[in-house]
Amino acid sequence: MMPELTLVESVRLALEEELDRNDKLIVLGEDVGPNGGVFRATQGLLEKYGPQRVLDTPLSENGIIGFAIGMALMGLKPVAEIQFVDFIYPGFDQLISEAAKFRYRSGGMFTSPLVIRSPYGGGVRGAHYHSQSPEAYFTHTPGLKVVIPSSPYETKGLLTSAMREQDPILFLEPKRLYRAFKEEVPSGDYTIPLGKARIAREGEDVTILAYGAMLHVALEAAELASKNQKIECEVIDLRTLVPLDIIAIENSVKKTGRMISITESPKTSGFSAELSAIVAERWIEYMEGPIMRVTGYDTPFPLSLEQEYLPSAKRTLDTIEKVYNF
Amino acid sequence: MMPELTLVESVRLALEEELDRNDKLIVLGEDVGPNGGVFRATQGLLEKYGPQRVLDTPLSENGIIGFAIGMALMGLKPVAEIQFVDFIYPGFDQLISEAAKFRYRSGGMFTSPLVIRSPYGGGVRGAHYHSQSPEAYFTHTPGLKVVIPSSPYETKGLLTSAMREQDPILFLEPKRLYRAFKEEVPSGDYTIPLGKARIAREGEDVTILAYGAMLHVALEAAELASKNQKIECEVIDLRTLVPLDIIAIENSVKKTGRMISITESPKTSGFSAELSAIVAERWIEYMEGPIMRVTGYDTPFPLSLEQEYLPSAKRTLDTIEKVYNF
Amino acid sequence: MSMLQILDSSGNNHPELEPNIPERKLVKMFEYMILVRLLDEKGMRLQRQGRISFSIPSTGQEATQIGAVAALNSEDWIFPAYREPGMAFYRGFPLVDLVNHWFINEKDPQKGRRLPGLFGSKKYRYVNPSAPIGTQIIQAAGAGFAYKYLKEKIVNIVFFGDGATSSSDFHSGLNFGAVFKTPTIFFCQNNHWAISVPLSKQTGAASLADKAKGYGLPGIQIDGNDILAVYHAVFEAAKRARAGEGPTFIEAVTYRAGPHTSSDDPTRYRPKKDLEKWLKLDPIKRFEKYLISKKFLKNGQTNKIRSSFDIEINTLIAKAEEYRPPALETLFSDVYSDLPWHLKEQLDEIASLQRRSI
Amino acid sequence: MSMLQILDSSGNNHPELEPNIPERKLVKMFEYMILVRLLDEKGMRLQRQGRISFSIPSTGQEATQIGAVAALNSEDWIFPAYREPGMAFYRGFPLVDLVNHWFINEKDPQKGRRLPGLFGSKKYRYVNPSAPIGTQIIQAAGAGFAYKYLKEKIVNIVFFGDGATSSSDFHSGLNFGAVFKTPTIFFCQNNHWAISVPLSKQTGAASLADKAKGYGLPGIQIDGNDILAVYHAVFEAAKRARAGEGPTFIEAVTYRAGPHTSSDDPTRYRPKKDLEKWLKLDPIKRFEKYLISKKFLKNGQTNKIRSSFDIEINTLIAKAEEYRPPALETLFSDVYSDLPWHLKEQLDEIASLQRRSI
Ligand SMILES: Cc1ncc(C[n+]2csc(CCOP(=O)(O)OP(=O)(O)O)c2C)c(N)n1
Ligand SMILES: Cc1ncc(C[n+]2csc(CCOP(=O)(O)OP(=O)(O)O)c2C)c(N)n1
Ligand SMILES: [Mg+2]
Ligand SMILES: [Mg+2]
Repeated sequence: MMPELTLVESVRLALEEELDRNDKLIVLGEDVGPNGGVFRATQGLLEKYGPQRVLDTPLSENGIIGFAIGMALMGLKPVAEIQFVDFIYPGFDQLISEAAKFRYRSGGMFTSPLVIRSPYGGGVRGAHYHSQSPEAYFTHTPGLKVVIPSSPYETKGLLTSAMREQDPILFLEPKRLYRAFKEEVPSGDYTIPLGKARIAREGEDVTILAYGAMLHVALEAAELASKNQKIECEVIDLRTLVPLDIIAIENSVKKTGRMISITESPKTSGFSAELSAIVAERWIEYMEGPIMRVTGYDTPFPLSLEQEYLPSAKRTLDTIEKVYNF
Repeated sequence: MMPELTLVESVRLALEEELDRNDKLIVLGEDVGPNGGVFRATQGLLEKYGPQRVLDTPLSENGIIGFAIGMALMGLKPVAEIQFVDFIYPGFDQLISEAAKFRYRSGGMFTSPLVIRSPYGGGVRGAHYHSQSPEAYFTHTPGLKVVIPSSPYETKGLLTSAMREQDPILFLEPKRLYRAFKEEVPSGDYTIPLGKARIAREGEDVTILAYGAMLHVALEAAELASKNQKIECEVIDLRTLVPLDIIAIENSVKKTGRMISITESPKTSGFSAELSAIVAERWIEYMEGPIMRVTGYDTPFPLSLEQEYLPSAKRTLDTIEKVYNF
Repeated sequence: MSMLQILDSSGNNHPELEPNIPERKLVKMFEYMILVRLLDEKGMRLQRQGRISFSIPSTGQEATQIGAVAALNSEDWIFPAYREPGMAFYRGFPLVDLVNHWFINEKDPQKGRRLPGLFGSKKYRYVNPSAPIGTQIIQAAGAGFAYKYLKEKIVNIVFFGDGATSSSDFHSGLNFGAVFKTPTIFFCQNNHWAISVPLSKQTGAASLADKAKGYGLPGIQIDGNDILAVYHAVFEAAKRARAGEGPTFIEAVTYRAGPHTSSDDPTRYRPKKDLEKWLKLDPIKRFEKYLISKKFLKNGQTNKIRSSFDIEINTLIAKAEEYRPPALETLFSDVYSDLPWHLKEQLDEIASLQRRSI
Repeated sequence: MSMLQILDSSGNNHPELEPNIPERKLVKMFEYMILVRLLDEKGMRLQRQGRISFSIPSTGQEATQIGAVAALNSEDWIFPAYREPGMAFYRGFPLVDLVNHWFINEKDPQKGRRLPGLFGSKKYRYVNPSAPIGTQIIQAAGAGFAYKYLKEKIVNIVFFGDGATSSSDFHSGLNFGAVFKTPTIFFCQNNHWAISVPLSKQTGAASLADKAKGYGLPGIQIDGNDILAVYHAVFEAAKRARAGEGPTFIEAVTYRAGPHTSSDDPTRYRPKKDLEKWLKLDPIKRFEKYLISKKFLKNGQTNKIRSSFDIEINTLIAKAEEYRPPALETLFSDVYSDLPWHLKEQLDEIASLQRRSI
């Protein structure tokens, strides 16, 4: 029997197994040591692998990312935790000016294939600075790959792949799913390739593109649409935002002729905009309704009204109907 | 007779006149003092207004922006220069976590209405770090307004408005237009309101949305399309990306039924994606062809092949034809 | 670096350094230390009971906040981190505003947008704090420039932890402050921990005060559990700043007696005896002994102060729980000075959605 | 802080501190100083003629780069800013690669993607430099951690200017280096200017070396125009690092004799007599006097060295100008280790567009 794990336990297991397999792999970040990470994603790793492989760092995100780049330049495999992705911005320059561009600018001579993992997203009453979904910034940064898992099983497979990539990876973990449910997660070596989406629910009528925590909102809305209105949605879990699985999107929207996407981030210039733009550019002639976005609003992340702010199944359902009944 | 000024001279004049009118206004940045800015946008200001109003700062963009926020909190009007927008990233956290959110997070009690002006964009053989167009990052950041002028006249009017706003403004100056041409620029007080686009060329067939340096590529392509194929493009100079002039876009795309946009930045998650998404969401039923983007490619900014990388009139023309002949 | 201390841990004072503070003010300072401790207990209890979502205690660090605010003028600005709520209370910030803020309800002056504990007040010149660590340090330098530019005789003080000394904005804050000679007091609360990271992993420096010289600033280390030392150091630094001599860096050595926040479990990383050692240095007890020895305080008076605050706060809590959440409009207001069309549209969307049932 | 000097400005040495360097090596050091100066002149001239787009001279700062590289082992890694090209040349970096890089042609090992002057080399352990100031400082600390972790007896040295000491990555670099005791030498080229901003506006510190203590590191100030002092300081710092004693911070006091880059006009901001004072301290002349006094160099030999380099470089330039730009594919390669579909598609688009005429 396979063990049932939460998403955060699955992160932990992926790290532990890869620490075991790859002695160049170093885990670093704030509070990842004796505290085991503020979400416990690194619990027990210090005890098992020692202070040369599991590093508590000073409080400096540019430090963490820059230090990891230096390690990666020299052949180590740093896996850095940014405690909340809301705190990545002091390290933004190192990530986008340095990690993302090292290979290109040096003509392929130097590379910095680090992994940055970080909890993202709302739904945990974290307010402005413990809730953001800034993936769009990073998808707009050539040289980075961006991965967002949606379940415990997916997490281990994708994170293991990420830790074996030759390119810098931003791995965003939906913190509101950290302990939301358990799933069977095999121990031992399995991977899910980057760049391949997954059909999470089949359907003929409307395509819903989602990832991370929003996948579950999509699935819930799809159930409601099916039950209430007999609208059958096809829900695609994108998994990797860069590179995107364009084939999966093409197949689905050509079939359904209708598309919506869901993201938690503010609407303007969010990743949903890219998804809409791709479809409007390539397959507009297949579209039988507007291409719509269900997103967070164009405000800083709120607290009291968080539930109103976040895309909900209800809001998604409303959008499905608009697109379907157009 | 009105003086003819270059775009950078127009920046300088706008700063000078507003320094004169508003004694709370402070200019700060690297090399803005005796050197007059590396592009000479602040030339002569130190001599005229003295070292309490024109500050050369230490080499620290988080310092410049954070220091300016502190000034703004206390009622001054800082106008900070970031020497190249490629160097804004060390100050990204101050700009997006602090300046953009101060009003919201404090329930309206504290505000930091600073102006950041910075040269952006390619075409000057500046390579990776002196050529970027990162406007999309900032348009995805609620709380900021983003303004990009396209000519000397526009520059003075928009920058003067920006310096009187109650909100933090990112004012991006197309450096390749700094000295590209001269235009009549009135001295004295005139403003162009933020949030209002401008029809730079009227046409019935295809709408082209552009801003900054790309406006001129759009106009050039529009001329070619008219001359060669009798396709009449309507070219809209957006001027302000946030808030966007949605009415201007609506009127034009409903008329033409076809839309393309041009941005210099990488394609994925660029501001063009937002423009496409808006149209695909609202007015897809008017569209008679795909909604297309002419953009920089998804690579770091190159050097040797810069001209191939940047959107050109030729590439735009090709896209106009695709959209028109669909 | 030798540490400035006026009251030693048994509460005896060194009369030659004793600041000249009137009795009434000393007692007020003591009362507000009690209030801070009491609010910490209340906040943590409410959080444990699930009635508020979050709490940030500053237990063990009462002397720094109250000593500092007492040494400043009321026009001076405070840039807090998040363990200095007592500075606002001391200046008159209404407890009703605090409690409504805790419950992020419709009466919360910050409109229910911040984690409980992260409040500011323009009226009391207590800047709205951030959550990203260190950002206020450079902002304080910029604000300091403004007072100087406007020729006001105002100074400001900015607080931050030992962990924050690793931040970029610490570096730029001290650097800009020194270069522009701003009237700014950089006050580091060295409570020995940044969540679970001990000071020894935060820096290789022998003392944090050693950092000052690298910016050309005077740096002093003081006993942060000794309210008179805090008062003295801040008073002197403010005098320097007001005289145009620029910033001072103060490292106050203290200890975080409680958890980092209500989300933290310090037993995972903190040696128990470490804490015991520090608890003996309780800044409230030490000051109490001093006041009693001076006959400014009677035995038993501490409890009375406490219970009168207690009653007031309980009443406020009962009311705060009754209020509704902030109105839907507050989701969209204050993003900008105006409400641009896209936010209006988003407000309309959500409002119409709320009217509909699935 | 007193400044370490071995050769004074008139070239006499203080024998008690003179490092023990063999004659052949001393002459090699001198030759590479000459090469650096010559390349600066060539680069600036080519730029003025519009044949290359950009040039970054390091004239006046030859002693730091060459003294430092000579004091290191060839396995040690160098993290340059951009005024240390001589370190790569000294290790054997082929001039043909440099010249092709200047002309960003198809033979440029960096594929024509960088501003002339910003080259790196994996083979010669000279890291590809950035343009954003300071980023390499923290990276060097991380790389240092790697050598230590891998138990290699390697150290590294990272260069940066006085302006860069204000950057965030300086702060985190020294902090992480000290906390993790990495075998890293932090080498500051204090050339007194950050473009037009003088040192006095960059920092309030009396000396940049004063910054070290705030991180718990040893900091020394040396005469950066004295190649023997540079050699000595780097040699000792490397010894410390190799022995596991962690980083050293070196402030080398020098002067930027030329413009910041070919885009800069220093007459706008620089007092003329300042420069005259510094030109007298020319590191090449000083070292030449020393070598002549030691009889390691003959009068007139300097010109011979120079002209033999000159001929070599001129030949390379003539060839480099003939090559074509890099192939279109290089626009898209090396963004990732593979070529994802969207980049393939973009390459196809551009290729087909090139085939079409308007
Ligand atoms: C930029 C940033 N990184 C990480 C965090 C998460 N975090 C919150 S408080 C804290 C520790 C702060 O330590 P210190 O500065 O010593 O203050 P203290 O909490 O001890 O008062 C951390 C790491 C944050 N808020 N901001
Ligand atoms: C982050 C960043 N900000 C601004 C610049 C523009 N810039 C390039 S070099 C330079 C001055 C650097 O001075 P210093 O560190 O003293 O080095 P030097 O040029 O004197 O060798 C500046 C401001 C930059 N490259 N990066
Ligand atoms: Mg602390
Ligand atoms: Mg310099």
